[in-house]
Amino acid sequence: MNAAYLIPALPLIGAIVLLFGGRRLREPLSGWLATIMAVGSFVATVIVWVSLLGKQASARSIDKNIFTWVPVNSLHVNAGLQLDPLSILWCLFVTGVGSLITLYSIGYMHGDPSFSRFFFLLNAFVFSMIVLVLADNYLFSFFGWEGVGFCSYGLIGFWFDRDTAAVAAKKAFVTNRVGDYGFMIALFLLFQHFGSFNYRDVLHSHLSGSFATGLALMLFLGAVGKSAQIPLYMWLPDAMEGPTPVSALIHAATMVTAGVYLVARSAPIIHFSSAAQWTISIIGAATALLAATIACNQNDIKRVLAYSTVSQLGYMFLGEGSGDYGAGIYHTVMHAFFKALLFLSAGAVIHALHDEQNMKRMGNLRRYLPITFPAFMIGFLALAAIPPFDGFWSKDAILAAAWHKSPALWAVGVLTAFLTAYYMTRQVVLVFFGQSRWFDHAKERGAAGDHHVYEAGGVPHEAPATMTVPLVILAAASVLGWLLDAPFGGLDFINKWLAPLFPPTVAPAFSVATGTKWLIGLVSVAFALAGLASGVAAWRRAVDRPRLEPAVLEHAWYIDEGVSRTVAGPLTRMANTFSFVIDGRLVDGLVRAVSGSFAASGRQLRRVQTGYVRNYALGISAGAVIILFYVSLRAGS
Amino acid sequence: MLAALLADSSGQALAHASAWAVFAVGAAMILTGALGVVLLRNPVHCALMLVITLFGIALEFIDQSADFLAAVQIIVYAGAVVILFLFVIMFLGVDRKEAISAEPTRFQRPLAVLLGVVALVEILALSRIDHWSAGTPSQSGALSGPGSNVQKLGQAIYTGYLLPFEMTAALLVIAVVAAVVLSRRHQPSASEMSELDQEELLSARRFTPPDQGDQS
Amino acid sequence: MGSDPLFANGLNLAVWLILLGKVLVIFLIVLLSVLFMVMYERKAVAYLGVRYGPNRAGPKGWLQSLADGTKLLFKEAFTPRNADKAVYKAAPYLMLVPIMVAFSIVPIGGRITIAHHTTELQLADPQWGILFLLMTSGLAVYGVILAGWASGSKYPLLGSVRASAQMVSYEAVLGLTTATVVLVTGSLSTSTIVAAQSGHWSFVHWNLIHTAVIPFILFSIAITAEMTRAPFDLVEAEEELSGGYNLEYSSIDFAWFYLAEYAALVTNSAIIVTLWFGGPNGPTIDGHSVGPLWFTVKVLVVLYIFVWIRATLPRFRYDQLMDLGWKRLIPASLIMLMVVAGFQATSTSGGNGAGHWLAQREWGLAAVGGAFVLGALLWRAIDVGRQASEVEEARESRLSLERES
Amino acid sequence: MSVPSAWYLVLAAVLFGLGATGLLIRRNVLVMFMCIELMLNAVNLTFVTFSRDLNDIGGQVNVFFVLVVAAAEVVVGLAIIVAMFRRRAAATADDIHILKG
Repeated sequence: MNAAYLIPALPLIGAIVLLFGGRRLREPLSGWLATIMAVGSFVATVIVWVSLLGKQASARSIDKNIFTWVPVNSLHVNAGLQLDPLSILWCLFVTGVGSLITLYSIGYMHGDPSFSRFFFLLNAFVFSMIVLVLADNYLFSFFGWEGVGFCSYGLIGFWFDRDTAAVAAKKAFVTNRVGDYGFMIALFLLFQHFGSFNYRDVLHSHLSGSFATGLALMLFLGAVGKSAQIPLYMWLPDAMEGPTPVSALIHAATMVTAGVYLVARSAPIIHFSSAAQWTISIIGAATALLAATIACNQNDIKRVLAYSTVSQLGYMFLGEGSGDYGAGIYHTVMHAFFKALLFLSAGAVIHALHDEQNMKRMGNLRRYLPITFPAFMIGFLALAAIPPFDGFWSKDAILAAAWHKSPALWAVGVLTAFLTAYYMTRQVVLVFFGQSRWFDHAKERGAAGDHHVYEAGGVPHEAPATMTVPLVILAAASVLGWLLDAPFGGLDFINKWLAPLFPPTVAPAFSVATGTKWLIGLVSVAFALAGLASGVAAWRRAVDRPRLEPAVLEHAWYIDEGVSRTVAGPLTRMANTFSFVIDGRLVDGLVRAVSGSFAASGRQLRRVQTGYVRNYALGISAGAVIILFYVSLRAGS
Repeated sequence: MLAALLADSSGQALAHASAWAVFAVGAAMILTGALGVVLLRNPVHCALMLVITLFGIALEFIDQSADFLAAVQIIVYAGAVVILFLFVIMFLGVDRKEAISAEPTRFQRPLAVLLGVVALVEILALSRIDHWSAGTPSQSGALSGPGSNVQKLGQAIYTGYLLPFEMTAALLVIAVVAAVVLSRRHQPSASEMSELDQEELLSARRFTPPDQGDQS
Repeated sequence: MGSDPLFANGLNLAVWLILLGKVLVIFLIVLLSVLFMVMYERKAVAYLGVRYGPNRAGPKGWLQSLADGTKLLFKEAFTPRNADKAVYKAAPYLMLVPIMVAFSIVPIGGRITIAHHTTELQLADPQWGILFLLMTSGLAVYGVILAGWASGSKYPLLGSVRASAQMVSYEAVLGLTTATVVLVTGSLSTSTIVAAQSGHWSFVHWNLIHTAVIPFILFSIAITAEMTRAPFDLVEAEEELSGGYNLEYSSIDFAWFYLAEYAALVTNSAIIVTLWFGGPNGPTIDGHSVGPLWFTVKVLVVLYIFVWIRATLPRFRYDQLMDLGWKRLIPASLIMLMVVAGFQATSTSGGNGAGHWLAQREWGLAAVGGAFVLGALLWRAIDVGRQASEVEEARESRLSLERES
Repeated sequence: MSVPSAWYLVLAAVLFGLGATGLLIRRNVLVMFMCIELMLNAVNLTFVTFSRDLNDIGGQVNVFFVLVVAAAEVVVGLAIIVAMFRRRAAATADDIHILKG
């Protein structure tokens, strides 16, 4: 079981080596080093997983203490690992998808001057994510949580010389901070109530309802920040400023699922509070619908995927809030596969078109990208929940749970499914079918950039092997991944695997009648197909359809602007008030008063400083006389 | 009276009287000299008055059996320090009389006198309170006893006070170096000269007859 | 107050009177010896220069100095207008007094008994006697410096600054070489120093031998410079530097300077004898110790050497004087002080103990001193040779330059 | 036998007072220096007196050190005065008041 240590250690070593020796390693080598480290970590995870498989279900939890991190009085926080089904499951797809994306990046980042820095951040990110997941207490987990935030900041702002990238990175960081405050308050509450952060201590005690509600909501606030739920979702679409593998890695497969993980991990706390459960599921459903509507009208290939990610994350929370953690996690894993696939394919498209991201300037690419096109299609079908691809099965499970919770939630879920199919169809049609529009636009954009490639008669080209191999692997996973938890034939591996963590006391079993299940499945398939059909119908011929693209959706319901106006505006005014009135008048006034008094007294006292040595000597002797006087007084008494 | 003094074989009275006499002469010299230093207007006269005070101090030292210190006092102070003062006075030509009447700050002089008097009164009062001396006797070796004053002083300096002694040695060296550095005129070295200067210097050397040029 | 048996019974009037008598005697000795010395020098210099010297006043001219003094006494005592009167008048005394006083520590030898009071033939014998010498030599500077300053004239001022700088410079050498004596005898008291040099084959025990001669040479040079005598007499080098600090003095005031100069010569000779030549020690005659006789003989010899030097050596230039003092004598005396201290620390007491013969002080110091002298001679020889060759080369190069042009 | 130490102490106090007053009154830097020497000597006298009074050689040792320090101080002080004179021909302490605020 000592392979457990290797899981975080290898990416850490990779990160350290790349941090200090990255410049010397140069281009391909540092990428390969990072890949090897990530793959090694994945292999170690697999080994641990296999060894866990060999154990009794109840014994599948191992603690590994690395060192005592915070030995303060009675508080002992360990830097320790907890290897249990949940954390290993997360580790598996984090390291697995992470390895593929690292491999993909070698091709994608080719020629970048900061090649090594990118891989340093990737490895550091994987390490942080592993720590987040494997930690055996909330505090150490928070360490990984913040590490993930930091790496995300570094990766979104990787091209920090672009204004938009820098702003996006800042936005992501700040938004995440808001969520982090929730997490931190949760930590304080934990410490105050339990005096410990260990999952073992915390998750096995009985909590009163209101405390549990507060704690759960605070934890959920952290999850909202990290997983881009309402109201803290705005950073995720902007995060597409980062290199595409980053979008794939962080903003689809791994980092954003940290919130899902946290909620799943905290299930024993959340189940004490039905209010928290309702909050989670409602926010999840609302986010899913809202993001789906916005996704319908985005033109940036990555932004569509970003909003779909937000939407799918909403599904996951809907599942978790409805009490079926297994379904939520199932969807997380499936989503990791197909969303990574979609992003990487989108990256390949962007790569092929030399950094063109606007879908309206694409079209007809299926002829030029023989590997990317089918890969993207598989991802599209999985996301649109067309059976038998991944997305259908997990989404079906969530919808069943939502039906059980409340038909209204289910209705929202189904509507979202329709929209999902619609906007994904729109994307596929715009990108891969229709007329080739990239040529004209390349001319339009003139000599800027390297579009002379087309003028020389060149065509979009397929990506190198390092990029296509991950696509193929992920495509395979997207086709077959659903078998991990198929609802028939005893294949519900994830459910069984996670059963020890979500005993009936925590997540009461519920049953939906088989007939209802069939009905739910058929309805959702019908809606998905309807979305698909309407998408094809609407976008098969036209590129611009103003009536289908209202500005309100293109601007994401003006929420960003609204937030800026309502939050930032008053905040700015308040800051101005503080800056000019309180700081400028009051504080500065006080400071100036103090300094002014010193200056004034100095001006007066300066006369004492005549520059005549004898005057000073006079002062000194006067002091001596006074001291002598005091001494003789004391001696006399 | 003479007869009585002659008859006094033990000589106690005369010894007493001579001790007092030495003290009185010393005190008179000290006070005269000090007043002279403070009041005389010519720096050279002041220096001479300082010498008188120093001799008075040396006398008081001898009166208290601090022979060695008396000698050192004269050698160091009168023989070196004041000579140095005179040297500087003469070198700089500052032996003109000081205009005492011109005073840049108004209350300087009366205040100074007042402070001096008050300090004196306080010191005396303080001494009176403690019956002139307070302290535990003989911390670092007895003053009385067999052996000469010089021997005992040497013993103390080279044993208990060795470190301060060596530090004063270092201090003196530093002071000498500092004095040399401070009072040296800056002479440009060859590297600091302009090429023109060097040319000039070289040509000047060339035309100097060699057997008269370098004689130092 | 030292080991003088006079004070065995404490102080009383008789003791005071005896002390007063001794003071007077010393005073007279110094004054008379000056009278003698002036003539001694004039005659000696004259004979060394194959002349007759003064031969009119008195028998063979021996009263010449008295006559000169009388003449001076009756001249007008002139005071310059710019002079600082009081200091101008006081300066000659400031010069004379320290030198006179210095003689009080010189042990002349033996003791006498007056009215049941036995006393040493020495005015004062303080434990720190040698420091007294340094004291007085330090104070002698005052006379010079103040005489020059108080004259209110430029040349005397320059002369006095020159002289005082010279005296101050050489005082360090004086102190350092005196320290070697103190190191060897282990006492500051002159009587103890003299006593330490006594013994059978007296001159073997002289400090001259004990300190390997070199400190004595250094001391002699230093004290010659201290007295501003030839060849260091550029304080009043009339021929080159237009007089010295006493340029403006005349009459009796000048006489005091003159007196002081020769008194210094006598006193310092006596001190040299005391420090290096065993003072009044010497063979007994008929079983009687005749200290004063030997003392006088030794002083006369030393005095003659001083006169001899004056008659022989040319005057130093001022920068040479300073170079010699600071760059040669002070390092040399420091080295000798350390050498002597080293031998003092390592050798067995008195030099007659067991151990390696080099560790015996006399032989060891003799070896060191000899090496030192030889080294100095060699150095000088090399120096002279190099200078000569340089002069030769320079002349040749000049000749060749002339030939070219 | 000998004079009581009180007399010496009073004498030293008076000398100190004179020196201090002189330091404050005089303007010539050299004379100010001399006044400092007066004060040092007053302290030396008390040292020796206490040394005798307490039968302790330490007082005399201290005087020895004071002498050395005084010598060093004078050397440096006079060098400073000489250096000062190079810049401006003035010896009074009042002429160097350009350091005032």
